[in-house]
Amino acid sequence: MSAVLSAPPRVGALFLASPKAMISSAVALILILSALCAPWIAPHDPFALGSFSLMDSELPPVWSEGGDPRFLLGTDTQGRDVLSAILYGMRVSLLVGFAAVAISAAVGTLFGLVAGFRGGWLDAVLMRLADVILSFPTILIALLVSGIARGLLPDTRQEDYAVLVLILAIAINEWTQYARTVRGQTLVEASLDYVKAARLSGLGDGRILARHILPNVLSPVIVIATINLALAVLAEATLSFLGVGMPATQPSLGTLIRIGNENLFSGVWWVVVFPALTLVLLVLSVNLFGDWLRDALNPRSE
Amino acid sequence: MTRTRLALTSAALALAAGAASAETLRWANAGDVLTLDPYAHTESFTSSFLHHIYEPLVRRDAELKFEPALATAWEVVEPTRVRFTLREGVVFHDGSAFNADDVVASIARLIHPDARARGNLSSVSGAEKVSDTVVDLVLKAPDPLLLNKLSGVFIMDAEWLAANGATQPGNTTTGVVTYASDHANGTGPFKLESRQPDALTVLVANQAWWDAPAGNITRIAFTPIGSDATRVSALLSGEVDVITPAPLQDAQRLEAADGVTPLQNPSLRTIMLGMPHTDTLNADPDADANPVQDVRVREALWRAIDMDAIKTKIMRGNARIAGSIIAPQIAGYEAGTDVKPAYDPDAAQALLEEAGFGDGFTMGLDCPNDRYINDEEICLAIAGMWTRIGVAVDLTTQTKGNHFPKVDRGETDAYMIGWATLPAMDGFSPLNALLATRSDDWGGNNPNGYSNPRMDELAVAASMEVDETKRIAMIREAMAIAREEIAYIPLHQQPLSWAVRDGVQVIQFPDNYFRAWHYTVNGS
Amino acid sequence: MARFLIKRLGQAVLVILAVGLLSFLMVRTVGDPVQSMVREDATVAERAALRARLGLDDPVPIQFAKYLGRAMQGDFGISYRNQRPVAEMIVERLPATLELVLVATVLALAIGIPLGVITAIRPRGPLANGVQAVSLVGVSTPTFVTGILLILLFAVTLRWLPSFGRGETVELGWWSTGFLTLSGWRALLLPSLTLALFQMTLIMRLVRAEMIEILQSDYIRFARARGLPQHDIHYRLALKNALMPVLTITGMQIGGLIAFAIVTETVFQWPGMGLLFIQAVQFADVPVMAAYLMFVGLVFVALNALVDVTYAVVDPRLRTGGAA
Amino acid sequence: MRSIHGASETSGLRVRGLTVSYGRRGHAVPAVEAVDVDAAPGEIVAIVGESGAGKTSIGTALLDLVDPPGHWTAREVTLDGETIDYRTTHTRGRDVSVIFQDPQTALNPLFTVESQLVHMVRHHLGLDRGAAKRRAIEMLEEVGIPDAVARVGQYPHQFSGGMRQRVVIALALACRPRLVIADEPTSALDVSIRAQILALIRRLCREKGMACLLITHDMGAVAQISDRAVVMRDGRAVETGPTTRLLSGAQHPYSRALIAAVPPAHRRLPRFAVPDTGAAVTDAELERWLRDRPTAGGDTPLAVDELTKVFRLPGRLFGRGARAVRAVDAVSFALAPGEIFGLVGESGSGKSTLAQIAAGLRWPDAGEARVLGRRFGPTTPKAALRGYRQGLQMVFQDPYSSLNRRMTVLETILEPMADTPRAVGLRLVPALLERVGLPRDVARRHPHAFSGGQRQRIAIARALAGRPRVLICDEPTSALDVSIQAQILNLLKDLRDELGLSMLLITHDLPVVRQMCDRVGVMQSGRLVEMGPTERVFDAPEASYTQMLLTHLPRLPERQPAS
Repeated sequence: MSAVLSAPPRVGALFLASPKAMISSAVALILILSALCAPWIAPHDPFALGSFSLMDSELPPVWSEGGDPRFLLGTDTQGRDVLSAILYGMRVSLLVGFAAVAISAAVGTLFGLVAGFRGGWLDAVLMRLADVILSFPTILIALLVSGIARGLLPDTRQEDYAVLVLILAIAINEWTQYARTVRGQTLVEASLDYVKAARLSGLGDGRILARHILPNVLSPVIVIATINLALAVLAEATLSFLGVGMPATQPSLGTLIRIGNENLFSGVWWVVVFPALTLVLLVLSVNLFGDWLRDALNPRSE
Repeated sequence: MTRTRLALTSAALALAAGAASAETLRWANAGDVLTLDPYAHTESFTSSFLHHIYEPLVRRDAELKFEPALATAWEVVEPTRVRFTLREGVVFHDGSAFNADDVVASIARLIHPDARARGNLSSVSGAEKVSDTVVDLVLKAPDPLLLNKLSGVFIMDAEWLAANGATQPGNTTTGVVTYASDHANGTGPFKLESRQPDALTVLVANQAWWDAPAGNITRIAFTPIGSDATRVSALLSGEVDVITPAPLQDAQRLEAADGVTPLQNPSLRTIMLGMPHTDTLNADPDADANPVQDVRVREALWRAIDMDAIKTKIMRGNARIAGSIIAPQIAGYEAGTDVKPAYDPDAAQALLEEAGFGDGFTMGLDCPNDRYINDEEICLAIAGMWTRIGVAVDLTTQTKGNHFPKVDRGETDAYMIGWATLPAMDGFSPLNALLATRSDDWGGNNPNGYSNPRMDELAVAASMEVDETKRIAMIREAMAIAREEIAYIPLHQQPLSWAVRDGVQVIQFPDNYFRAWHYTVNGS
Repeated sequence: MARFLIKRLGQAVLVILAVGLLSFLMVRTVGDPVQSMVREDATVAERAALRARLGLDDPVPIQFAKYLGRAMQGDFGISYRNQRPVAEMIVERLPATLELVLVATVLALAIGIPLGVITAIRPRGPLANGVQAVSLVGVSTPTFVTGILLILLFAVTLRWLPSFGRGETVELGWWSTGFLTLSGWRALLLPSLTLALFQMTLIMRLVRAEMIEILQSDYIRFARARGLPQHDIHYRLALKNALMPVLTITGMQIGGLIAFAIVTETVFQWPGMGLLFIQAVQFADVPVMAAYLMFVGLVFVALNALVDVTYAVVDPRLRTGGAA
Repeated sequence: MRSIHGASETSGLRVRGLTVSYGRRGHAVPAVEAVDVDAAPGEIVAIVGESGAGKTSIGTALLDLVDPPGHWTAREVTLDGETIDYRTTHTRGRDVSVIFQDPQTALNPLFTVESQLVHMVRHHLGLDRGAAKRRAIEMLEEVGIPDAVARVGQYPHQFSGGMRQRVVIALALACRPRLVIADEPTSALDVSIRAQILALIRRLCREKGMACLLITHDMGAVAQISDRAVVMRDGRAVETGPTTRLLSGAQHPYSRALIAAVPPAHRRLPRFAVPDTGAAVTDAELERWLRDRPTAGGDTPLAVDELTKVFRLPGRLFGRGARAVRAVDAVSFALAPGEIFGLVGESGSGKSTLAQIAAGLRWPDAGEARVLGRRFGPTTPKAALRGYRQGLQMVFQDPYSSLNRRMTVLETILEPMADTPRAVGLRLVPALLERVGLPRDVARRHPHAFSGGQRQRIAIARALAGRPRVLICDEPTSALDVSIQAQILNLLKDLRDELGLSMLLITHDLPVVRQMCDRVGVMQSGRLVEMGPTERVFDAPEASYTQMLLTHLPRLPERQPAS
């Protein structure tokens, strides 16, 4: 019985067999799509400061008494349509999330591959660096990055760079996970005989890494990336809560929650509850999907 | 081996549920007391708190008029020498008697170069003891605001300072730490019982106080609670008796809740927008001119702001719309200059066209998001209103720690600033800091180039005019010029917003001082 | 042992230097401390004088060198905000944060480990599914939201627990502890739960993954084949193996918890180092911020060393060398 | 000694109609179908077969450890006449026990041997702590661990592989089970240790009167200790009988083929008498291309000269200094063109390290290797390695890890053909597949679609695609079933004959060496202790180590009636 074929799991078939995967990915997809399409589907533009009026402020959702049909989920203290603000805010959150994940995954994978494959001092330096960064919580790293960025950027343009700073802050913290995992996986793969065979076939280090090792270390990267997307969105929310995230003029979900949080006792519950629900739903569905993906891509789990 | 000391802090006991006696006031404020050393800070909340422990020579009464405190009488002997007769029979909390030596030592300690608060008494060059109960203050120049300043100068105990090596103030640079920063010995109505920074500071009534308290508080348990939601929760759950401030947006909820009441009153702090009077705007440095230099543009910007909407929607009706940069209680105020042009976006647009900027322009607006009440929301609303008359607004909102330095470096166009004229409560303060042309000694908060020679003359003259009538006239003239030229766009006086448990009577003084000896607590 | 210590020490120095430099760069840019130190109508001259006195006019490298020089001698300077020695302020807040983190860690382990085991043993049972769902909601909700919700429920509505502070504390020498009074424990509950929630989920998932893997290992199959009782196999044999990586993660995460306590301490007005730090950030209190960051760096190095040592003690393969 | 034919109705194990299936009901896949097994007390019954024959499932079922949704049924499972009751917690471990295959993984690394033994003894026998510890020591002594009193408190990693397997046996037998299932108990062990462990199992079964099921693929082990054997194929028992009779005169064709595929250690066969599942097809263009390889200078295809490699083991956490191990210690030999040179030794002897250095995959610390006149020494720059390796290819042990699971067979085989135009390559690959006995249309498939033997053929095709003159085969068949091994060995021999390849064959399997090699070198602890023509070394070994290895070789009976 030793010859269990290590077939790559048929992810597609597993997907169709799992209601958890289908529902969570559907919810995530709907949220992501509606965020992407915000300019076309949102009833109002929450970034256009001149387009909303204080006179419309704090209108409750339509189904409540005093609701206004123009504002499905009500308006915030500025008269901004909550639904539109959520759609646009999700766009900002997802932009930060996806970009941070893309950068950290790319950098982390590269570092992990190189560290695992080359070893030696490069490996030691990269891994110690990862240790230090890993031990410093995202919040501190982000405060650090945004602090340094503030020092380096001209004051007048900081608003424009807020997204960039956030992305960088989160990415700097998260590449370490990829690097560690990929390094470990690379060590395993590099010791396998097919790498030796490739070397005997005349391939150089670069091509061995790109052609042979990279495809074989990608599945954990995909899993981490999915889960980190959720974490990045959450980190963005926390940073915005601490006031070093997105400004009120370009609110992300976190900014909306921070602003709404001030109205927690005021009875204007919809300005905080809807963004918070959206955030939890988004993070939850992505997390669920990531969970499933990890199980599905893990050959041991079946 | 260190001997382990096991002691239940009695201060903590005060907080224990049910243990609070009828006269205990449990008070939560947004921030902690910075230091117990009265000369080591410039924050008005800390002054307000320390006023319970320490007292000035002259204090303000319930109407904020001057009344004798540690000094019973004063007279100007020469223009630069003022003689104070001290109250007899006053003792410090540690039992030592109060006399002229204490005043001399205190003044010397305050004007020492290391004292953070030395600017509060910059016109005084020293104090001289005449007798045990008489002391002279020697001035560099005649100072019409001496009493205003002295009302914020707390007197410390010379013997106590000497005994604890605290005669000189602490110095951050050289690392000198003073005993007075976490110990206190004053003459005030309350004594310090214990202090745990950021957690709990307990004061108990000073039975030996020379004055009789108007209220019945015998103990104050003070806790800082930074998070608004937590502070309100603490009041709602009955863990504290009074919270300062209470978020305006929670007023409705607090009103509806059983057993608590929100309190609002206008304060002295005027919120205004600083204007760019420079040759170019930071938002558009390549343009030939700065449209805002034209007074018609400034008027247009003002007229475009719907203050009524901001008052009702954002301030929940709790603000006093302002036309002047000083509040009515401030010396130098004149109703005639406190006139806001009516909200009229059409007129505003017409004014812009008249000035030649009918197509609009781009301008920056900078605001703090954690300094004034609803500062960020107000700025968002104003940015929207300006956008609607064709002025594209580049809005930046950030924490006060970044906002104010940026303002000070002159890197903003329009910016939000609040001015309460504390501790002087006098119109000279904005004249000096906001309106005079910037130089080493004048216009410290006028970074954006507002300059008017007449204003500068008035500032210099008013600083030395001891005739109160003439001086007030000068300040009124300055305020009139400021209004006419729209040097700043005043918005409103923001409210004081507190909330109390039922059975607690407090007075909200316009200077936002907490004076607990006027307050009462009924055991509910 | 000596080699190990020297290596650790070298690592510590490097980390501290790096952190010191970074934090210095950061604190130089969070804002101008002078602005918050003078009275509001201070003149330009007054401000310039103060700036010069604070040494803020020196070039940054010189400031850093001066700062490091003093820090080497244990002098972290005087807080701009309170004008008290920073070292003293940190020591004063240390017990509050450490007790919070300790209880949070214990909570996370005490709840996370059993839940992880249960969900690993019956991965498809209703209990496992329920726990998984709750834990996912747990990691998907930002800490500041959970904190406020807990306050609303337990302090405002039910009035069972306090909404802020540490309750009564008892002084043991310089250490003030909330462990010896009922009110101290009541005050600890909500903040530590808030803080523990994320780590709890992390540990639960880690234990679950490790357990599932270990339960398939040869030695567990061999144990089952030898007829050892299920309970012993799960909780005595497999769990011990599953806990090895938990040890590492917990060690690494404690450093994270100390910093994550910033949010929790802000929400619950917990008088610890996180609160001190966030206030220092708002005031641009450079010495406090730098000292705090270096402290976190130090904690990291110490915890890492501790984890290594513990590993060596717990894992016989490291303790006793190779095959005879 | 009991009679091996004395299995009565009431003593020992009796199994009737055992069926095991895996997968959910509805799509259950039977792994064992209606198998009958008997084992008398003291009798060792071997269950032999190749991968997938279902032999392990029999053991799993008799321990009631079939994981759901798999399940098992039987008409009768009795031990000494009583039906085995799996509901009581003491059946497993006390009545029925098992010896696992791999001593490296079968012991929990975090518990001492004492704790593992005591835990078990106390649970099943209810002894007190002191008695349990005495029993633990007694068991260790019984399985032949010297100084048991001192070693009982040690952790598994402090024991060597053979000793660890003895500990596993002690654990299995600690409660005196009446039936023990030995599941491949020696396949992870070296030759010399294997013989000792088998002898130990034999002795203990006899002494304690235990019935034993020996589940194995190793005909040597079957021959050495089993009394009777059951030959399994595809879940069914094809033949049962006394071991000696089966080995010398099996009746079922499958049994015969299986036995014929076992390489005999004591005489050389020209070729294994197994049917090739895929017969090699030659293609004219391919043959031309294969022979059109660069003929770089040097007559010696491969030589190593005083080759040395030192490993520095990291010191312990709290220890000091690093220990150095000479993995390869001044080894010299040279291959003649067209020769198969065998390098044999136990695990850790350095033979694989040497192979990797010779292939230019690792740097030596001293000495040099030469391929077709190109030199490779400690100072050879990395850039020169590509040239050095030209004309040299390798076939590895593990057919799973030696193929990139994400690349198709086509991509895999095209990789070494970089110097050939792609169009030509695309034409040659199907021919190359046929050349190694695979269908030509499998090129687009991924490795997971193939069995171990097929993968090894793909690996050989990839090696051929590099047009080598030297082929290093590192344990090319040790992961394969014997019948597949025989096919692969036949294929390698054919390739040598037809293409004139020189081969370095690294193996621990002495019978394979005898069948394949012209000359052989014996390695022990990094040193080459003996070298010579294969027949001479096997018939008259000079080194005492070689002699020891040869004495441990199981001797399969020749095809003649049992005595």
